[in-house]
Amino acid sequence: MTRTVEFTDTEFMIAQGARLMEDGKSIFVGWGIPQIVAILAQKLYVPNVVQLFEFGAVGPQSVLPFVRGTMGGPQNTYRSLQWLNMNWAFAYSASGYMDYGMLGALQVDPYGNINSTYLGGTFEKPERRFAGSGGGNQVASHCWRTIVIIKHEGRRFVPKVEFITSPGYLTGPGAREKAGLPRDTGPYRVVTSKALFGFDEETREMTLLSVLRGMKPEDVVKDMAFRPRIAESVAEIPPPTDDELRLLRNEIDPSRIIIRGERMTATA
Amino acid sequence: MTRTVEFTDTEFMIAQGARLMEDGKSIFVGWGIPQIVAILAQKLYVPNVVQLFEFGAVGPQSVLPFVRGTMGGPQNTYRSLQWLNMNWAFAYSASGYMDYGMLGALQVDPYGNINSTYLGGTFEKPERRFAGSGGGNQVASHCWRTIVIIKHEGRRFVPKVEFITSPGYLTGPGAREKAGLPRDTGPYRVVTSKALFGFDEETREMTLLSVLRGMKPEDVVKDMAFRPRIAESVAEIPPPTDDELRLLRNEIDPSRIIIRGERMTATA
Amino acid sequence: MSVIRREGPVEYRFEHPDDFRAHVRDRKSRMPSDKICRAGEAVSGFLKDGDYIVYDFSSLTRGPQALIREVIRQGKKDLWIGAEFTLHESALLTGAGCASRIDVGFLGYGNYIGQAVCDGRVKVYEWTNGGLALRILAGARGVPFLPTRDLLGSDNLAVSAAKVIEDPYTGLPVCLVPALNPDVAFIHVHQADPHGNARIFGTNLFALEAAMASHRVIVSAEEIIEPDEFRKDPMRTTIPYFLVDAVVHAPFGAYPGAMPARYEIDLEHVDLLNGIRTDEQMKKYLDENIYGVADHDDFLDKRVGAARMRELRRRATIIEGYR
Amino acid sequence: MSVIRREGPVEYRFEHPDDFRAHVRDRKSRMPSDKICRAGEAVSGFLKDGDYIVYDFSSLTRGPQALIREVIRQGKKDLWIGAEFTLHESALLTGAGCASRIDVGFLGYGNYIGQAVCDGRVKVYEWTNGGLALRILAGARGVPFLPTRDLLGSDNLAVSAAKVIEDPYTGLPVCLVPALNPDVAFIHVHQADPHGNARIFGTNLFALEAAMASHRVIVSAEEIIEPDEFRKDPMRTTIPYFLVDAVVHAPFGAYPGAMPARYEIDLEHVDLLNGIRTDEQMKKYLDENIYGVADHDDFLDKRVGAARMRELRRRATIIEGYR
Repeated sequence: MTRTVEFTDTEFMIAQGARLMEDGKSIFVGWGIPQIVAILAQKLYVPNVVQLFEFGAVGPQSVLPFVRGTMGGPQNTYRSLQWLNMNWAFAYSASGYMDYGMLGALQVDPYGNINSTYLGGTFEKPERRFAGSGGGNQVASHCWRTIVIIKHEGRRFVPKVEFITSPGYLTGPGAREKAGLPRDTGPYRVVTSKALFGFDEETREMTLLSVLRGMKPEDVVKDMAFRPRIAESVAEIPPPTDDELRLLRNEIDPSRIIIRGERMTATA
Repeated sequence: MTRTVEFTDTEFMIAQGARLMEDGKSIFVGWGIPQIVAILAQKLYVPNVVQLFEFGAVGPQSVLPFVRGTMGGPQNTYRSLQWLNMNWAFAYSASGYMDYGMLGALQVDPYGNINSTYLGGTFEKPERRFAGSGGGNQVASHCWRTIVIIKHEGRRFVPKVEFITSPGYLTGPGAREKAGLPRDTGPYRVVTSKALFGFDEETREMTLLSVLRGMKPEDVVKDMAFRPRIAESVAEIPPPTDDELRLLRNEIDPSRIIIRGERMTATA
Repeated sequence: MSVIRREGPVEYRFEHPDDFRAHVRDRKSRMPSDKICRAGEAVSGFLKDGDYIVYDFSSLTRGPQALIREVIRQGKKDLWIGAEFTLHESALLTGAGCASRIDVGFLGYGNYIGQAVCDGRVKVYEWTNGGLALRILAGARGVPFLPTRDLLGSDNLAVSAAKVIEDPYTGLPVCLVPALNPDVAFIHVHQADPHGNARIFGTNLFALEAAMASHRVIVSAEEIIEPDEFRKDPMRTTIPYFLVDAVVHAPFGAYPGAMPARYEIDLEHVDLLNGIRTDEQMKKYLDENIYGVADHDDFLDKRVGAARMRELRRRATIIEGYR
Repeated sequence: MSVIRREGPVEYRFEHPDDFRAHVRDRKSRMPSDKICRAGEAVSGFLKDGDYIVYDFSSLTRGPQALIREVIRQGKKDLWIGAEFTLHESALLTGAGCASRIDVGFLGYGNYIGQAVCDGRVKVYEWTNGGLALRILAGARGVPFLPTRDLLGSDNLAVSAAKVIEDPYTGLPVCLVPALNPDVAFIHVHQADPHGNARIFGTNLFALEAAMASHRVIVSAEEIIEPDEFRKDPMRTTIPYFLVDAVVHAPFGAYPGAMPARYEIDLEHVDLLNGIRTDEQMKKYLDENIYGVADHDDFLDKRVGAARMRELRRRATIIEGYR
């Protein structure tokens, strides 16, 4: 018996991000949505995930409800394995201990390069200025697999980002290695509020892997400012499960400030 | 009324080392005799001296009696301001926070270069092998003023050390700077069991500054394998004071394992 | 070996390590002395127009907010901010006309600072959080640079003074960042003694590094304790006294941010900050909260109040791990 | 910029940082599991002939002496020792025919090891304590080298693989030391849990650096505690579990050295070690204390004894600062 689930695009994005996590692996968690993804994943799927925050919290297990804004407070760094500082945090990632990194983005391009610095104009005289790298550049450089998590808005997917804040595959195959970045690293998935993308093993181009159940690949790519590759067989992603939604709505973000968004429906 | 004091050459060396300390300054303390010097100085003359041990004890105030051998035990690192590790210890000295460094030596040459690695033969095939640098190279490189403390045995004073373990003025004026060592650093004093040497401001050559009361400059230099410069006016150094001897013999080294040595006398 | 990429044509703060060493030798004292003073004295005595400043953590967590408000109150000019996380600090310092350059880091929050950058009212250079932390570590270690394998390939390289060289061991391109020796570091701590020994509980960004690397260090502390306490527990010392120039007793010194295990963030006040979009709103905030009060105590009395402080303290229920 | 001085014609252990990273990805697990084993299993499982080993601290203070005796008991061959302070460890490992190369450091004590170097029975390379600590930090930070302003001008340069380059920021000659990623690190700690989380009280040489930089890490611990204890007090964690491969419960594991705040050094036994000058004396020591006992427990029973252990514990009266 099928039934229809209602959820927001943000809830879907978080839920499918959480499902990508592997138990007993480590993840360098960016500020904001990635924190929620990691918490949801840890509670439901990967109890032994090791989170790392850039200011030196190793292995935190955040308390609920989630406290927004600061990552450094006692709630978000609760029950860490170790409290250090920023240079140590980046030592963990630089020497290969971080399996995954997860970052938000303002813009992303077919090679998974991330812009989170500015839009329009020039660096010196931008039209709109944003937060910039923070530790995102280090996360995208050092972690084995970087996951970008981003609202599915066509204008965020551009043929070439205006500024490479955090490196994807740069100009294509071999470019990371040529630049001196650690071997075998790079973007792994782009999680959006409608779909999931990977990167072609050979060309390193962004490739549509799966879409929310009920959507067609064309629904997903039509608004994007570049046309991604599309996998031979595009899978469907189930909508958020009852457990995911319950946890997100009742325990993680009861005030629904983070998980609000565009209303969506899909068949459970 | 004069009286004659009896003491060992080691006691004299330690006492005059202690008198060189300045209150409210910092000193990077080498293993062994420099520890005793620093303790004596702190107890008698410079209560606010900040000692640093290379494995990361900042500002220790050792308990008495002195415990030989290990610098890292609770007795020697007692009441430190801060406990860190080796990379931090050398960060303090490299960035200029260490006013003095004090080191023992196997051999020293006219430019204050220290050999503590081997004697005779070659590095690969030495006739006698010793401990080597430890952190001595860092101490002699980073500290503003390095004090060498060494038994006054002629064969230890050589025209050219067989191996520069810890740098003095290398080949003379300007050589440290040319090698890239921090500006305005270098050997400051050589404390021996008979005399005190400095370094000529211009030529950077070792210069006899003062001798134990009752000795003549010639008594001191005659056995040395190079002839040091001699200051225009060579001062006399009083023998160990009652306080120095009492503290050394009764409190610091009651078993007299460290302070034993050749018997000497001088007029108090 | 060769230089693969020189730095972009950008300004950067750099000091020859020998010059910084000479400052440490001549101007920093290893003699313990009473360094307690009011925030006003600390800022007027140790910060001057044109200085480069850094601080540890952010306006949301253990940031030196009382000291930053004092900088604004004194109308310092032309500051260059090394801003790892600059959440509201840069917005306030820029809005008040104190800051002209910012090295980032993370340039959050809110629209005011973003607009100021677009308007060219403040210049921004990109180093990233990791790059800035590494620059400060280099400054603390007395070396002119430190190497890293990030920044490479990204556009941050062109708008920073990082260089790329060929590593002489592997031939790999490696990024070098220059040492940073700020003029002044502001560090808010849980406990300090009058000499400047200081303890932070929880994580920190680069508290010890920044204290070692900076010409002058102002510590503000929730609590002042006896010097002897530090010698009884040397593993808990974050910063030893001889790195510190001034100690300011500033309870609620991180307000409106949280002080872990002491008081929680005041989200209402933070929302007030987040809401600043125009110069008028900025002026109103500064007038009410900074210019219109005499000092930090007066701010606490007039703009926070005992009931709110009590409530924020009450909310800080997690003390596990913070000793 | 140019290379001013290439390294001397000496062997040095170096691994491309990408190769070490691949090892960390593939062979180190972030999944917590029970890693408790006997010293014998840890050494046979994680150390092989020809390996490069490091350890934290010395035979006099918190050295991993039980593990080192086990290495000797198993007759490992051709080890290369990275020896910051090598007091009696190198002498024993050399005398037992386990070690062929030593990077120092401080090559104390006693005549045996000095004579072995003169006889060419073991090769020594000079890095100095600061140089070795920096190499391990480079290994932990995932960079191929780190810069320093020492070693310059000294003869250590010619007998190490340090290089001198022209700093691209100042033009100064700066020394570079290559990263060190040992095969195995031995670290003796006050407390560990079965997963490998570990606490050291007091100073350490480079415990965290060595654990991060090494392919395999064997922790021996005075006490085994619950994993949850670490999460209650994250500031006290020296090493997190995912750096560690094996956990050995070894009370008196630092014997005959001291374990700060737990037991004092056994000077009589240390004098026994100091007295070893000949191969006959070495053989006698090894036979009696290592080959002639089954394991660490047997050693404690037969060569130390309860009365002596009680006495050594009694002498450890200073606990202030060690928590």
